Amino acid sequence: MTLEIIQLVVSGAFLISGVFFVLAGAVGVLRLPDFYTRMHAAGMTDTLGAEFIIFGLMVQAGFTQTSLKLFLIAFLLFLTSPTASHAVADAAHHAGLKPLLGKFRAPNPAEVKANKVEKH
Amino acid sequence: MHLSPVLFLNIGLMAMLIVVAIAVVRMRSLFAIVMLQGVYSLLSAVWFVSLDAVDVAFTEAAVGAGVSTVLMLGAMLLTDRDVKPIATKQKLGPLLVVIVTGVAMFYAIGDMPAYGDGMSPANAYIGAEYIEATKREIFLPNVVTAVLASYRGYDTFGETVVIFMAGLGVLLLLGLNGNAGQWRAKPNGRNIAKNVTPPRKHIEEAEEKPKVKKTRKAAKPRVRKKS
Amino acid sequence: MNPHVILRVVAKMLIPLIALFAFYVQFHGDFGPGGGFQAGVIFASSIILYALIFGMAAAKKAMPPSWVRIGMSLGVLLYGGTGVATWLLGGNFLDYTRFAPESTHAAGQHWGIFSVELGVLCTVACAMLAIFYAFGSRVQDLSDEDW
Amino acid sequence: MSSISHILPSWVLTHGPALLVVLPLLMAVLVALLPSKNTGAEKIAWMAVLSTAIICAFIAFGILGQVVSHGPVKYAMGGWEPPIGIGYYIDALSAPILLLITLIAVLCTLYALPSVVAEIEPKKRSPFYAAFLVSFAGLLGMVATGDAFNVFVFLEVSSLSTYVLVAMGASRDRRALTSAYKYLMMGSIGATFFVIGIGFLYMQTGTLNMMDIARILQDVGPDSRVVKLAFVFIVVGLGLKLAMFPLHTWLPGAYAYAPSFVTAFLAATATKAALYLLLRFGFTVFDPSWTFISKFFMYLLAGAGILGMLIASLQAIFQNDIRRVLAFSSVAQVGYMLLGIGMTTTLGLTAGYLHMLNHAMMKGALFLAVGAFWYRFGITQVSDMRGLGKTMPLTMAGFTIAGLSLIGVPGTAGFVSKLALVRAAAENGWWWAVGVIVVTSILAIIYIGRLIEQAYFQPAPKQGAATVAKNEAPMIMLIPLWILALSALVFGIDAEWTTGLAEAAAHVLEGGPILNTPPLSGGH
Repeated sequence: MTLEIIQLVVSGAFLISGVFFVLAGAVGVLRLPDFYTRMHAAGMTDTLGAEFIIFGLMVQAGFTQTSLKLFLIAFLLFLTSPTASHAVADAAHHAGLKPLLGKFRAPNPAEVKANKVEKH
Repeated sequence: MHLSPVLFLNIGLMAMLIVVAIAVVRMRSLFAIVMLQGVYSLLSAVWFVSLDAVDVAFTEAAVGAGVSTVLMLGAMLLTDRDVKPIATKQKLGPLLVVIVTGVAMFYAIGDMPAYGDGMSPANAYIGAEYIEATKREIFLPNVVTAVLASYRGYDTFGETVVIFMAGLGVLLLLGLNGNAGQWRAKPNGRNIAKNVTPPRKHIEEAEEKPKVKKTRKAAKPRVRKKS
Repeated sequence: MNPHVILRVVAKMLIPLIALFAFYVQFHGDFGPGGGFQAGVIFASSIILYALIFGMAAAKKAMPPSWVRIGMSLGVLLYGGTGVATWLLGGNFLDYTRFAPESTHAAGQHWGIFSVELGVLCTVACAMLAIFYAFGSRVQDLSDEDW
Repeated sequence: MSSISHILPSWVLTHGPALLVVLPLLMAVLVALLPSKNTGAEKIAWMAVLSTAIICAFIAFGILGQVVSHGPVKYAMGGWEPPIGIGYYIDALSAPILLLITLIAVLCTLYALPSVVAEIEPKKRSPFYAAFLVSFAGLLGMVATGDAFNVFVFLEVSSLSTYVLVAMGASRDRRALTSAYKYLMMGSIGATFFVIGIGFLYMQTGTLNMMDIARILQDVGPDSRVVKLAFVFIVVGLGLKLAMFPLHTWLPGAYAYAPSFVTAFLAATATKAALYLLLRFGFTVFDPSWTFISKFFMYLLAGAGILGMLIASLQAIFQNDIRRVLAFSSVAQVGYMLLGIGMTTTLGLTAGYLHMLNHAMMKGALFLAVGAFWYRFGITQVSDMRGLGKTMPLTMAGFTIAGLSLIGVPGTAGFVSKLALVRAAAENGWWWAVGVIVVTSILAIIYIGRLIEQAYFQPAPKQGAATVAKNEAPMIMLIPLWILALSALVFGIDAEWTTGLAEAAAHVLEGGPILNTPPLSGGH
């Protein structure tokens, strides 16, 4: 009895946090200003949101074959979705899409290096 | 009327399918079209799952959304990135065909058996027989495999030949290493025809516009036995 | 440094898994959804992924085009050969029961379905690869702007 | 004929229906495996194709003999009796077409040896032969099967290979590629319509076996809208495949630019197989006595036939490419067959079926001759045919005989079937149809006469100072051409055998739906 309650609570917590991340990702895709930030939000949906939901489902399933399969799916998602986000962002970067920047400019690594060399 | 969540799911999926289909038709960018076709396949795969046709959904996801997207992209890279706009006049004929076909299908809806009707001919007659017979004669849990590979194995043989033929056709037309035919046919005797073909350049311009220029080998001198 | 290092590393991990999954789908087809068609496509996609990440030349080294052509034909031969074997055993074309006529749990059928599905796998995987090779080889290289 | 069924071992006859289709398929795969770099491979491939076609012709003869003497031949694939499994069903309607396809294949293969050398790239020759075998097997499968979905599968097998075969004409004329693409598009739409129709039939009957469908449709009756729609979809889909008049736009391009022996094979067989399917579905699966079907046949099919006869004949007159002339004439000839079928009387059906057989012979001969013109002199245009009567006398004589038969000159096969058609129209009281047949025959005189006039009454062209020397087509091309041309003569003088076959087929069609289905073995 208590085990079932624990199972329910744990899986519920996982599911709720998963849903939270999915929702946050969806809101982010709609609200954020440019491609790269939206990509960040979308990556969140795929990775954290989906992972948490799958973990929740695994807890629900208990020690069965289903949960093993779910674990494999989680593992594959863990590998593929960050890679996919990376590939898309990388492609956009290569295609020359400039991020929308505010006042703060991220220092260009090459320039930073050059500056350091100059200082010494 | 009982409204199940599955009904809403189906309606939602169908609506999305229609939206994607219209988007595919309206798009100009071939890249986007290919991607949307992948989306279309994935959506229909989900829809097939909701219709309990898991095997079909699996195939659709693997073929439609997976491999064919890559193949279409590969084909697209050989041509243009955009579609030329088509004159409205040319669209009218196909539109008419589509409308007539659609209306004809709606016309038949009245006499179709209800969805999921267990007593409909498609479910009650041979379909039920397959489920019974598989238990009795083939001892396989998956009836679909039993029907596909044994009861109607000959059809599957034909389909395998279709796929083989697709591969063979590509091999004939493009060659596995992408060396399309530069070979020109010549009559065996003396050519006395005045205008055999229109100037080659002319046709090729209309047919293909390779974006990536390839060094083309000059046509090899043909070696042919005298006959 | 290669700009696609992340892709390369992840692909190296994934490609064997995808190929393995193809065989799972193939041999589990009797019990769950799946079978030769799906498995063939999945197996082909593992090699296509390899070609996309590591280049066409590497893929052609791993799976030579001449094999593709032969494999495509062998699949149909395996399917048709199963039928011919049933002919030789005195049955109708594709009558698998002839493989084990005494069996009480339709072992002949199981053998027949197994061999036939293997033929489908072979043809589908190789035909998909043939189409991919034919299209992919005409473009000299997939440049970055093509993504 | 029965003597051939005695020669063949009984095993071959029992398994003949399956062997007829499976043998070319497996041979195709083996031919595709031949190494492409080796020049000897193409000879081996050709031998394999020829021997396969000959064996298939013998089997088809044997099956025809069996059908004539013992009635329909059945075969259960995989040992599963239909409707559970796929059944082959060959009766007097399909057996002559099987024989026709196999014989034409034998003749075209003979012809192919030199013609493929001239037209196809060396390393592509053995896969090309493989594609031809697949197309051949697909056509046989379409005709032999008794299962509605299996028809679709083999329709795909044959169509897909045909598109490739047509596109292979690109090494001669680049327009082959666009024609093949057009054919692919139209053919795919046709196949889709056909399979939608089959889907509706399955929805209504729950089975895919043709005889079983026919049996259940008798219970369902003609009022179901699903059945009506299924019928319309199937007819439109097959109409695209058989180049019924408004749906024929793919045909001229495909025939004009394909390699010559492919054109001859397609013109003689592909549309015939599709027409057979129309007969099979229209008369023996659906019930032609239902009002909407008989009305459909009478108005739409005969109407399309008449329009096709008139318009395509007119179009043929104004073509400059010889093969386009013949292609439009093919559309017109399909119109004759549809007119005969549209009458739905015994005489009309006999005439339509007879014209189908005769047309295969004469169109095959014509296209083979045109291929020989190209082979020797590179001729594709009508204006270039000048003096062919002197430079290629034997080939041109074969062409002329087949052309006269196409016009319908007495003493040729074309005359026999046109006369039968006129008789059937007269019996039906369709005097306007008789008029149209006469008018289109006059049009045929014009478009064929134009070609013959160029060849015989114009001087041979000069190249440099001398006139072009006589250069006859090689013997291996002449033999099939003359066999077809002579058969067009022989069956014009003694039409007993072909008419007998056509009458037997019409008898099957008249019998209406074929219902003799064994009940299911299970608990139903």
